[in-house]
Amino acid sequence: MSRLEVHQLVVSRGDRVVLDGLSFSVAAGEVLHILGRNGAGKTSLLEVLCGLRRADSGRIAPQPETRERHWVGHKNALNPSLSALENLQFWAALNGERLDDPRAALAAVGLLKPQQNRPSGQLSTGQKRRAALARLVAVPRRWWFLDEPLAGLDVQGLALFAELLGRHLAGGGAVLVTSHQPLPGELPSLRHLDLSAAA
Amino acid sequence: MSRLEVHQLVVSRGDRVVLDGLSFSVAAGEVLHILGRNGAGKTSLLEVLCGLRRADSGRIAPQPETRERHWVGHKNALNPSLSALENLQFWAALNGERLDDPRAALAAVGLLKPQQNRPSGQLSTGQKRRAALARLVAVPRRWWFLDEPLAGLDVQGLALFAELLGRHLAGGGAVLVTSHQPLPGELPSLRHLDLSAAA
Amino acid sequence: MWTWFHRLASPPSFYRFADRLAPWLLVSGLLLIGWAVWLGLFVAPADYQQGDAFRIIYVHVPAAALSLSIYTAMSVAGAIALIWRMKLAEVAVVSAAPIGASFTALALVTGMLWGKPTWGAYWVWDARLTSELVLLFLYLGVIGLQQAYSDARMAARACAWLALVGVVNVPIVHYSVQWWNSLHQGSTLLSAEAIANPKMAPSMLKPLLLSMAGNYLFFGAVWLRRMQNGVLLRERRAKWVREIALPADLPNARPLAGGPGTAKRGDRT
Amino acid sequence: MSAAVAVFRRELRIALRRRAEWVQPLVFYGIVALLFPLGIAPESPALKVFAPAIIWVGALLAALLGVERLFRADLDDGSLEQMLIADAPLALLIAAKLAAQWLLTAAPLVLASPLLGLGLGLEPGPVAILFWSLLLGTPTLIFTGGFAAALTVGAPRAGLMLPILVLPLMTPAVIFGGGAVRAAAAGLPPDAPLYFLGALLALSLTLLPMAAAGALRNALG
Amino acid sequence: MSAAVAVFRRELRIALRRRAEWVQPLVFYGIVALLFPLGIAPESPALKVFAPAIIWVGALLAALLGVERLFRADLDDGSLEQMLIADAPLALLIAAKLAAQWLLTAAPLVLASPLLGLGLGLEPGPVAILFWSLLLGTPTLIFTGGFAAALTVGAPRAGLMLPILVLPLMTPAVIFGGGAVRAAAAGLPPDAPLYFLGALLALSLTLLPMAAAGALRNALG
Ligand code: HEM
Ligand SMILES: Nc1ncnc2c1ncn2[C@@H]1O[C@H](COP(=O)(O)OP(=O)(O)OP(=O)(O)O)[C@@H](O)[C@H]1O
Ligand SMILES: Nc1ncnc2c1ncn2[C@@H]1O[C@H](COP(=O)(O)OP(=O)(O)OP(=O)(O)O)[C@@H](O)[C@H]1O
Ligand SMILES: [Mg+2]
Ligand SMILES: [Mg+2]
Repeated sequence: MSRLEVHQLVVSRGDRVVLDGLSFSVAAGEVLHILGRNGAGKTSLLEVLCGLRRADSGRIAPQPETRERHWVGHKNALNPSLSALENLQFWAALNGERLDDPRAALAAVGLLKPQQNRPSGQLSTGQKRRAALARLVAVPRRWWFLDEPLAGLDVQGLALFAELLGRHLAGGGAVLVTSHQPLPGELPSLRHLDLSAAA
Repeated sequence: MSRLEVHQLVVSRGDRVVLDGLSFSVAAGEVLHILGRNGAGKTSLLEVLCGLRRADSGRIAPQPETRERHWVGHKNALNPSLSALENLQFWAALNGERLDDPRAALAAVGLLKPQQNRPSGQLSTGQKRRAALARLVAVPRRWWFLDEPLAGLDVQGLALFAELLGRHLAGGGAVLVTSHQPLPGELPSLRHLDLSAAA
Repeated sequence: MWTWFHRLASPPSFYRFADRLAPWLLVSGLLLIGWAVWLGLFVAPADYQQGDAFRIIYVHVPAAALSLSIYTAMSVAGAIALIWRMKLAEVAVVSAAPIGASFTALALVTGMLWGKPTWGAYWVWDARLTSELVLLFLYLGVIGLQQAYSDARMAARACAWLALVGVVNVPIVHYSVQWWNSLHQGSTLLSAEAIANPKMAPSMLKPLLLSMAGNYLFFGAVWLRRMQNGVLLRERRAKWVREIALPADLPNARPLAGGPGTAKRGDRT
Repeated sequence: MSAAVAVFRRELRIALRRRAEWVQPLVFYGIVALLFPLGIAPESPALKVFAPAIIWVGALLAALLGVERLFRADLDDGSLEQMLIADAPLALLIAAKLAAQWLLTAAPLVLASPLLGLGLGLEPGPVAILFWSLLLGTPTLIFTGGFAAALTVGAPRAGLMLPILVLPLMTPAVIFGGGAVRAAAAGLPPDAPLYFLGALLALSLTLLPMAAAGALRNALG
Repeated sequence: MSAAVAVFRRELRIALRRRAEWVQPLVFYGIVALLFPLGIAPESPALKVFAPAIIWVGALLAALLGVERLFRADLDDGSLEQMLIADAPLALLIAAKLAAQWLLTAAPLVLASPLLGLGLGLEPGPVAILFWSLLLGTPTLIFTGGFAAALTVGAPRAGLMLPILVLPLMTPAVIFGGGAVRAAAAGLPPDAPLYFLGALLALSLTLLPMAAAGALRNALG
């Protein structure tokens, strides 16, 4: 699967229609930067694409398989009692993935030994975000669905993320990402999708 | 009180010292943009200044009075079952403030009627952030302590925030704010405080 | 007096003070207990009703009295910790709890063993017994609460609050025999009136009093030692701790990693 | 004072919006109450003996299940922070929260207790005492629970800590409450235990909110 | 399957972060058992009659208090999302979570029940039946509680259906559990209620995780 096509997607929240017949496609090697006002439906769109939410109608083809996609949402999916390392290992086990070197993955997002082992409830906002992004490094998967991955990252964090992104795209991956700030790094294959409907 | 002085502040989290002898001062009409790597201690500093956390040693003089300061932390302080309007009204009542026109305050941060009345758990990330920032508009107070107020705001949100900030400073207010992105708008009295200790 | 108190409250001077005092308390306490045991088991006559079973009194009563005294002491220390934010008092609260729990358990077990021959049952749901059991749970609550926090200081202060509120149970235990018609016997020893004109035969009373005194001293010694450990652990990054706990001729030695086991005074060689 | 009123009204409003969370404790209380009469032979005199205990333990359960989430939501969404630094005494705000909690979880039980008591075979005299003892005792239960919740809310892994802390602290109220009804059933004057309950009530209404405020500040600082 | 094992081990690890966590359930049951006798006169024979009910109520409480938190934390921190889209059947993951919960909160009760039973004055025969009935019944309680928690965690309105769904599962467990012990105490064969408990157990182990998975998906989707 090297192309994701979305046709006439209709998504509603509560009893309001948020996305009304959205169509677009993303190919391997591309970044789709999803833009839009607060409440435009960016998060809702990603959740539908990941299978976390049902669309009212429309078609997503082919729906990326579980083992082929990464989802990093607003929430970091870190249990506060467990360390960043343990959280990563649990996530891998949950998905039946084997981790060769989880510590290296955490180090790649800038979390050093002390932050790897501390209960993750004791990390700062940006450190938590990094721990969530470490999943992207630890297990290579083709499709990345990222909801505001840059929130809370410092300058060094942005640089690390740019590097990750570059490597992923070079390897033929694809990224669908929301962000209110411009994505960092050189992204030749960057495309924009603007949902700016008023909410 | 038109000047806040901080002397030799020492703050620790767990058993690590995060801020080790920090000194600075902020005057009315100024913006202090607190910078620093993830985990540098920005949030901890603001919490101490607001009286939410105890410093190990050091002096803050004069400690701004409750009725003179605003605190908008990482969390929005919105009960998800209550609407943005109800949350704002509750916050005002909690602080013994009278709101003349709460709806206008919400509209000033871009939340229109439907978003004002919906349970705030059903707002998008950026809409929630706006609802929290509405407190700054609804009740004028001299000192603003803001922890990453821009997180999740869209372009229009940034513009609104810049406007708020400008008006507040013109009125002689002062702002201590953390943010990993540059602050929007023209800020002649902007100063930076870099905490970049490695965590 | 006040300055002396203040100086003592500083961790290093407390540590040294306790270091000198604890051995005396321990030795005198053990001597008194030994003496009491000898008198109680071999010299005192058997009771005309209970025979030799009554001799368990020399363990039961001191343990029971201590179980109440320790909780009271904890709540006093807790109040000091909360009002004056005194670190030493925080340490005092958390280090007393396990000792108190042990004495409470001892009182319960000896009481049960004694109950079988005298009341014919190990356990009845009597007010005195039940409230003593509640006391045990209060102690366990303090211990558990301490472990629930990752920050030692917060944990200790939370325990201090609990100790303060939980102290209402202490008068309930003590007066339960008066407030409810209880199987357990009333206060014949531990009340002002009873101390003025004792009702017990002197040969039985004397070992009891000795044992009481010995147990209190013993408790004092253990408490001080536990507090010393607590202080060391709390202050493990302070210079004075490194001076005490690390050999002076190893300048590159790393500071203690922490953990109760590593913070022993014996590390000094 | 108006801040406390605001807290009180907010609690009621939230509760009305989230009826699901509400029903749950009531359902389980229903199960417990149902279970006892079903558990033994219908006309067993044991039932009568146990009636006050059943009703009192029910009150305790309601208090316990309710206070569990008392501060949790406010902690998670950040409202608690705002309460800590609000321009109103924290103890007062907590007292208002607990008062609302009492109204929502304990008051219905107090009102229903005469019915329950008669249903369980108590005479009208003891039933009246049961009613009064619950009226005096349930606020103590709720306030104690609130204090324990404040102690554990900041703890990362409190586990079963809350019930372990709450139950021993609540026992005095249960002892005196059950005692009053028992005395009445035996034809003795129930004044003494009722006075004790009253004293506990006064103590807990005045002191526990302050203790809870201190505990909360400590847990979050 | 390995995903379920991972969930199981994670639950245990989170719970066992603290030393001596395993003591907690025991303390908890000790306190619950102690509450009832407090409400009545000390040596009343009623105590013996009510002993099974008291122990069963303890189990019920543990089921309620524990599962309440079961999904809440994972929902708040986002782990639940990851479980929903993980490459493993959600029902299996939930079953693993509930099994861990049973091991942590209910198993200690089952093991301690003989002691509690004897302490409350039961004879050895009924105590053995008590043990078996709890062994068969507690998983049903925990699984039902888990289902209830799944229903209430996301969808406020679904909660109103709770009584209808939960009562038929929980009450029988408690009633038959108590019934088996009573039968044994009266010298009657306790098989029938035990079989019934077994049937409930089979039903709840197979169906409830799936129902809970559906409820969760529905609540979050
Ligand atoms: C598990 C059972 C028992 C428990 C929990 C228990 C508990 C206590 C407690 C807490 C005290 C100290 C009260 C105070 O300082 O105010 C005490 C004192 C005492 N107990 Fe027990 N007890 C038990 C069984 C017994 C039995 C079976 C006897 C003997 C018949 C006994 C004889 C005494 C005596 C003589 C005192 C000293 C009372 C005085 O003169 O003040 N206890 N017990
Ligand atoms: N649980 C819900 N129930 C009803 N409506 C909701 C719910 N959650 C979100 N909405 C509404 O759906 C719309 C889309 O929300 P969504 O979170 O997808 O926006 P977004 O584009 O991600 O916004 P942001 O930039 O603020 O993150 C918004 O108008 C929001 O108010
Ligand atoms: N509860 C806690 N216990 C122990 N340490 C903590 C706790 N919370 C935060 N820390 C640590 O304290 C340091 C400062 O955290 P703080 O949240 O103040 O950082 P920050 O500058 O706001 O970072 P960010 O940019 O990621 O928001 C970090 O190293 C963090 O790991
Ligand atoms: Mg969004
Ligand atoms: Mg921060």
